[in-house]
Amino acid sequence: MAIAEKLASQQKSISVAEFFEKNKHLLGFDSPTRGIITTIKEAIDNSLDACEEAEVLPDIWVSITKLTKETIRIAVEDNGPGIVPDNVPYVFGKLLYGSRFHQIRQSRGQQGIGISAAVLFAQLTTGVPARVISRTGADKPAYLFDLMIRTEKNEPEIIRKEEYNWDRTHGTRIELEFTGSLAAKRRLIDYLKYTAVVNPHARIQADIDGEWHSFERVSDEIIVSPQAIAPHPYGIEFGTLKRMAAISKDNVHEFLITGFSRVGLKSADQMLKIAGIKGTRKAKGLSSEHLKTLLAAMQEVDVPPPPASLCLSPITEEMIVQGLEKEFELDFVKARTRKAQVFSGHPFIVEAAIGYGGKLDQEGQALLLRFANRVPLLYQQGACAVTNAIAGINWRSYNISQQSLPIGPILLLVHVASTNVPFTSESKDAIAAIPEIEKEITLALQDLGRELKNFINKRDRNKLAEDRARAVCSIIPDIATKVAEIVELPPPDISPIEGQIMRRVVAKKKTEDGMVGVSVTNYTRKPIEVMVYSLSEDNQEEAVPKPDFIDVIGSEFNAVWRITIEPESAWKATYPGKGRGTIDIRGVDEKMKVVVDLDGIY
Amino acid sequence: MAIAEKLASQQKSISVAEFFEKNKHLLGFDSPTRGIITTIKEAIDNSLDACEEAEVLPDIWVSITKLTKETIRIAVEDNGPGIVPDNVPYVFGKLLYGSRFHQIRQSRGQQGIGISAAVLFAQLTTGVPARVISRTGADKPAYLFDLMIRTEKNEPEIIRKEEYNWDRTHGTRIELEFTGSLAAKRRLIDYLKYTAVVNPHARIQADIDGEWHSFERVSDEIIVSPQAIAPHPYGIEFGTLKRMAAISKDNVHEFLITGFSRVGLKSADQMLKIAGIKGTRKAKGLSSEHLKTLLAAMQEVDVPPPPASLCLSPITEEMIVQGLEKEFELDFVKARTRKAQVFSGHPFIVEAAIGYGGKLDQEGQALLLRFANRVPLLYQQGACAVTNAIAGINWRSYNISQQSLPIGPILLLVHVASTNVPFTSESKDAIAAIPEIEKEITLALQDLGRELKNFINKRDRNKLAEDRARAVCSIIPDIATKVAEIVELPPPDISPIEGQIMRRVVAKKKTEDGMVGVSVTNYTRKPIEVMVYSLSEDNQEEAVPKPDFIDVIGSEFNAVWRITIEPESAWKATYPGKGRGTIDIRGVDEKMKVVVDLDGIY
Amino acid sequence: MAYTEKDKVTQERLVSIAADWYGQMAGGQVPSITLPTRTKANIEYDAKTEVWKYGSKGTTRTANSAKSALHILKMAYVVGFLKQQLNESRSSTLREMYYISEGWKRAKFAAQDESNMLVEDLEIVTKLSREAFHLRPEEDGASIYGPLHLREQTKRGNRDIHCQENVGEAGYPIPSNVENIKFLDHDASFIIAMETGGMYARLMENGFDEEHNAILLHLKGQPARSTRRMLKRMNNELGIPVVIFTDGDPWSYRIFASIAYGSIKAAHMSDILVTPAARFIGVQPSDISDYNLPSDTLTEGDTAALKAILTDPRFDTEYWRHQIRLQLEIGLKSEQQAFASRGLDYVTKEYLPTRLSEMGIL
Amino acid sequence: MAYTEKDKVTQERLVSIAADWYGQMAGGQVPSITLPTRTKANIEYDAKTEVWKYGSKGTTRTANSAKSALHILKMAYVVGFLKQQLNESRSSTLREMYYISEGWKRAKFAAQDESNMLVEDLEIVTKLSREAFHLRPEEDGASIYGPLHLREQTKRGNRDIHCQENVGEAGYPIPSNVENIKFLDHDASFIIAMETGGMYARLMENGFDEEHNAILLHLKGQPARSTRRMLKRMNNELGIPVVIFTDGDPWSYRIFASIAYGSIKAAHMSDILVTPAARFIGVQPSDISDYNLPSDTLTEGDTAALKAILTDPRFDTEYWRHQIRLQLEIGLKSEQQAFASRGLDYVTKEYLPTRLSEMGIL
Repeated sequence: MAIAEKLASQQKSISVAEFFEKNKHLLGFDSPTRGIITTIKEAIDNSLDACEEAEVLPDIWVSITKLTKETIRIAVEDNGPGIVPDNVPYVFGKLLYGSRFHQIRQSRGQQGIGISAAVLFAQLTTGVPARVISRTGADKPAYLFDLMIRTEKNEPEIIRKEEYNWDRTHGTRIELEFTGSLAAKRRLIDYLKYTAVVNPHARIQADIDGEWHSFERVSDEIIVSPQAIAPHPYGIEFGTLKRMAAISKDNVHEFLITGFSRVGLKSADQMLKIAGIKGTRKAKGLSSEHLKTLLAAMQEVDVPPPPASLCLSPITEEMIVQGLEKEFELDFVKARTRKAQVFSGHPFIVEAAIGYGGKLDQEGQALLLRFANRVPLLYQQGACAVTNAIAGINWRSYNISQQSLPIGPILLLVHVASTNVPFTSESKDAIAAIPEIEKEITLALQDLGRELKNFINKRDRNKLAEDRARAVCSIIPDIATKVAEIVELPPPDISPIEGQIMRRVVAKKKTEDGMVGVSVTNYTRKPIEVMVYSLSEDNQEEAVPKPDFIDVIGSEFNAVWRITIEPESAWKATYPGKGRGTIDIRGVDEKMKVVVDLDGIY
Repeated sequence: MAIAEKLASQQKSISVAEFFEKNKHLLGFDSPTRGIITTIKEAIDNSLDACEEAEVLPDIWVSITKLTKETIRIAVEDNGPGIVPDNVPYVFGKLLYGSRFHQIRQSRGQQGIGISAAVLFAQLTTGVPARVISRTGADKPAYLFDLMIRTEKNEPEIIRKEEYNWDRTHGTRIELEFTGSLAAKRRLIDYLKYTAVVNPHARIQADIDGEWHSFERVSDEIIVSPQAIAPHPYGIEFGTLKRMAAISKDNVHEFLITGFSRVGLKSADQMLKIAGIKGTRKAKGLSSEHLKTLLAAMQEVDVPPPPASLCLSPITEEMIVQGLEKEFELDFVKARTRKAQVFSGHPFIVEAAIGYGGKLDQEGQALLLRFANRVPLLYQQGACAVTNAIAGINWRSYNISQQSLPIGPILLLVHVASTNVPFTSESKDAIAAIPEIEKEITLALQDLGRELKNFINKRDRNKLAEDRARAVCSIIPDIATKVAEIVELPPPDISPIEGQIMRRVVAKKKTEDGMVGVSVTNYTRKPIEVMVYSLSEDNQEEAVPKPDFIDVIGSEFNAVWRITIEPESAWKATYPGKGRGTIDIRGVDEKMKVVVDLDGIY
Repeated sequence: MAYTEKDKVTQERLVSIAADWYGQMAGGQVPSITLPTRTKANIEYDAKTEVWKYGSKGTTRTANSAKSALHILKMAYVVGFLKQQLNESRSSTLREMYYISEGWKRAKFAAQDESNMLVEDLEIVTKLSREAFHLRPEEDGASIYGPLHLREQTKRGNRDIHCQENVGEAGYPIPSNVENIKFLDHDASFIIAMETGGMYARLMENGFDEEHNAILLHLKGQPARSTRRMLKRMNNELGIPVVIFTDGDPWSYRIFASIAYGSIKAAHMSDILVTPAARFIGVQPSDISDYNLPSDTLTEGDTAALKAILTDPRFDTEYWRHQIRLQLEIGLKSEQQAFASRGLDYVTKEYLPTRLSEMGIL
Repeated sequence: MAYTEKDKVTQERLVSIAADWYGQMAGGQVPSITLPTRTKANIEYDAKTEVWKYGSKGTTRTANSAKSALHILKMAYVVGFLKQQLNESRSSTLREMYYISEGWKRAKFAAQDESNMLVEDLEIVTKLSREAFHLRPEEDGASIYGPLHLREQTKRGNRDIHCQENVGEAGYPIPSNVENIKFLDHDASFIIAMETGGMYARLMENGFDEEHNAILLHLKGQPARSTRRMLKRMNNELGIPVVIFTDGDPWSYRIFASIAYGSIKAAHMSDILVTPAARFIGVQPSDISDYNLPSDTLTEGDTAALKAILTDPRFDTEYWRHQIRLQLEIGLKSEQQAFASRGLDYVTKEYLPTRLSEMGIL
């Protein structure tokens, strides 16, 4: 059949650049509006990653300029380590070129696609080459490149390369021109703000078509860059094992120990014993069948989880709280960093925070900030495991209304850090529904939910008690008046009652049958320490308990007691006399004190 | 800074096979369970595409065999044109290799990724090479290949290649071994069933671990394979234009006419005039600036939409209805094929169908069948534009309950055919929310919804009227009895009343004052043609209207009238006499007829 | 209850309904019955009798739906039952008839409401009252206190009663069949009918009946048929003016309307139940502000009821339009006992004398 | 209403409440009042008087919440108002007092319910009835028909009335203050108190009172205090047995309980309102099946009410446990007029005579 030959003649290889040019939505370049955000995101991710590796406090400068009605120029500049001139064309002009793809550790970018895709998108919409300036140190010259991508080959094309007189001693700058609009400015600013929240060690400044936004760093601590680790035996697939064995020069025993995380002498022995393979054989020589048996054996032996503390870099509770407080001025904010967990052999850490009140919107759904490896996720909130987990929590049990998401002045932050964040698509908008991850998110937020509930309850309770007391006190005088009218007597002094109800400190003097009683009742919720002063013509030397001090002024005695009274308790002193004179207390705020002389009433 | 050099040393190129191996969820290989469905889907897509191109009625045979508890072998065989031996390793052993990537026309597969990804997935999980057998004609030998993919290079590795004694004269067979389970068998059968629905010209037979499923072809019409078209000026981006110009040998005027769909002499002139470019200049020599101006000019000139009939192949309403009826035995089914439309320069056609009743589940949400270029979409229903559009329609206005999706024994089929179906991800599970497409889906379904409403209403109305009449007829005798008791008379004959209520044909004879009246009332909803027989001792020759025939039998006259009566109308004849005798009518179903002799009552 | 001549007429009228149906059915026709349409739109003012009656709009019920067929079947059973009851000179309550229908198989009533409606239909068709069918109302009659001397024919013989001298403080309770009362004598200047028992007791405690020669009548909410008939007879036969004193809200205006204009439900009985000369004394919406009465805000239901009154032909007078609009404007309502906020004697010493002289009665 | 000695005692008791509060406040204490807990769990059977009364559980209301403070304030205003009313020998209805409270600023009642509750509290604290405070009930008393001769002291002098010979068919209406009645003579074997007017009329039409020397009493639903007091007095002072005839549903059993056992709401008035000797004649749940009565299915509310009755100490007898459980089992209820389904005379000729002789009364 001639048809097969005809078909064969049409078949040819497709370059990965062509593929992504056609499928640009996969990388987050669906629309010009979105493309601008994706570009800035990719550039900032690269800058932050590079600074982290170089252990430099990041200083990032973003500029967006409208050139014509439809054309925009984006520039992102950092103080990172720079890129050696020979590598610049590949980093920016070739898709699938990078340093982190084969490493197992947390990093923002991983695939070596992002920034070159931005270059591809720029040349597709305006045809203007990307401009890159980079310098790797004060002792090296800076170089300027104008770059394009040869789509059909996925290879860089250097339009210009020259030394450049740059005032920076080290760093990288990229400039791109797009067709697009600034329609998503709000979202862009959010992106910068959220990035600042989870990167408290970074300073980000942005000039968005003349509008200046600055996000200062909160912390001067340099982040220790996560280190790459070997793969974990539980997360490995047959194909990978086969490839690793093929390039190994070790015997199988050594291969297991050096090639994998957390495999020690003992566990390697166990694995080999179960698989029935001699440890002295070369790994390279093992047949597919042997490797399959070995892989099965590796799953059976107990191996500790991967060393997350090495390869992961959580933001930490303190830094999250600082970052949120700076940007949102909250009434309440708490964060949780969970212990590292594993899914399919990949270590991950979930961090979460809840904020309440402050500048947050009083109504409507909670503000949800999602992050993966310190990168904000701005799109596809509905498809994200984070949203899923939040909607699955019964927020009503924390006295928070809920309509899928919680409702009210609430901010929810969730950060998933992993050597391999499972995104739902290459545009990295949403985290896939991995049960292990959702469970961690749920546990972290439930824990925080309980704390938020306590906070709200306590606040409400205090306010309520105060309101209630005030209401009662407004009624008591009316009762006194009416009751007095019925019994045809003058109205009683109700200030001690008010003191009691308003939870004040009430001092009373009352004389009955020749005995004067001086009492102080502490209706507050805290213990108090006060001085009781009694100025009277009665001799108070016989008072029980005895005053701490008595002073005689003319015909008057000035007695002083220094006393401590527990909450809801009373102190009382009595002495013989006629009750002439006055009392007072000190050591309590004037607003909290009620002094009544009941001898003066009748 | 040494750091830059250190970083540079780690940077290297990543092969696209490595990339997809790590990101296999992007291609629909999230889990072993899903991987099996994706593999079968990719293999069948390829088979159907190939048969279509070769204009062969597809005959596809699928086999799934459990080898061990965890290992499964999948084989898919077709009667397509086969693949020439030199190409086999690339088609199956290299990602991004294919014939349809650079063509603008409707096809199932496009990227040249699918089947090689399956091969990759197989070697990753079991390490067993893929086996391919292909033959391109009776006069050529069949070849057998065992193939693997060199992941780090994205190149095929031929493990075995040999001539093979095959009983097929042409076709291709692929065998793959996976780690996985048959947990998704139900979904797999659904996939095959749905594929059969939209490919009524295909026969698909499957042996799923001993279970035999056969989907016969409904139509013997060979589908005309869609043809590739040139890009449309409205859907082109600057980068593409630049690339096209760079390889062109024509002058700009010719370049526009031959390079683009629907650009004629006149529109090319207009474009050049607006752009201010001379038509005689070589396209190749145009600067970026010129090309930009030209691109803008191309958008301004009116160009008809792309020739959808050439490059798209809708299933057609008739075929959809046939396919659905075969698989679901519905009470109601209607389909719509909308006219071709365009989004971003890509032509597309929406087809939709609604089915009701039959074997569909009486309760719960509607069954939703989504298709893109004749391929069923099985996953991510919630994220799909089709689902979106359906949920956005107010089904209640068609008397159908709704809870986001409509509820009841309803089937909704939507097929989107396009030269470039906009999927939300490369796993091709869901169609992206393109307003133009959603609008077409909505319009098609609204149209069908109205028809469904009419169907349901009519059915309900008929049933209701019948029920109501029956209820009334059960009460009338009681009224007659009670009323007769009160007035102390014998109960009246109520059969004419019942006839009236039950919408029957009622014949009555009644004699008053020496005149006999014979009447026939047609209470049905259709006109009737009946013969009225009156057998009587009365002479009926003077009857008005005159009988069509009178026969004298002994002392009795047998008169016959042949009459037509409109619905809800009556016919009457009278003649002098005493009313002795009987009447009858013929030409009406016995169940529809009521004959009463009112002279017999008193 | 055995006035055989009257009962005979009643029986004949009832049986003639069944006879009509018999004729229809014997002629091959689906049985049907025509009744006046019982809506607000179909009541008309009859200048001669000064009452509101059903107009000419009719609704025909034909047994070609299950609902109508069942209705006619039930009506047939009721006619049969009443025919027999009259034959035997017995009487019964509507509730008893409802239970008797237990034995009527499909014609059994689903609810009390249904039998009530049906009896009203029969009243309309026969132009007779249910009392003529020997059907006793369940509702309680009102009480009377004042200078009225009457004779009630009871089953135990005649009773002569003076409604001040022979009765306790609770007054004379009106029996269910007012036709059995004969008026002997009276010394009354007017009748004041009140909605609440509290007001009735207040007027009695304050000696209002003695001071003004008034007959006090406690309506007990929406007045029973016997109460309305009693008012009609006192006004008609004795010529005593009638004033109605209710709360100031739409439901109370409807109490007044049912006395003075006739109710929509019983428009067919207007001739014997309605007292067109009865006048509304208060609480008027204008009183609420004039007397600064304690008031409640109108509920949504109140507002809707007031708006409905504005479209009610019975209230289509200058006076009512003004008062209802005023009330909608101020959005308030007051109860008659609200006058207590100005002192317990205010209503008898100030308000009522003022209103009565305004109305020309005092 | 001017028995000054009795009024003086009443006044003193009221003022002493205010005096207590005054003392509390003068001593620096938040004012409070203690009342018996008014729940089912706190009513106890008093063997001496054979009635159910509040037990020893008390609830103290202290003015340290706005709600309680306001409650005490309102109570103080009511005490003040009643003190003055007694001084002036006036009386008023609860509704009137509610309106008078308009002038009490914050002590103004939010709703009628509130003033009712408060008056009940005062009854409990003072151990006096509201009639002693000169507060007239709004509720209507029942009607009596039968061989009873009585004298009512009215504001217009004494009235001697025989409840068969001097009254119309609607009978003698019980006044709001039963203390003004003096019994002269009677010829009754028993009193039968009925829930519905239809049954009352049925017994009268069928001559049940004459045939059995019975006093008929129409309860008009949940009986008013005056009705209960009247029953108590007839039973107590004249020694006439009392039987209660209601519908066969939980709400009707509560009617019986309020007469025979006392209501939870008025347990403090049990001594004067409750007739412990009153007996329940029907409709008993067992009658429903025994007489095959037309019935309705119990609603959820009915079932809940029946279950509540099972936990009610007042119904904790062999008889009631059996009947209530039976009813829950069969899941049905019937009305008293349901006997009509067996003929209009069935209830007077068969059912009641049978039940009365079972009960040893006939």
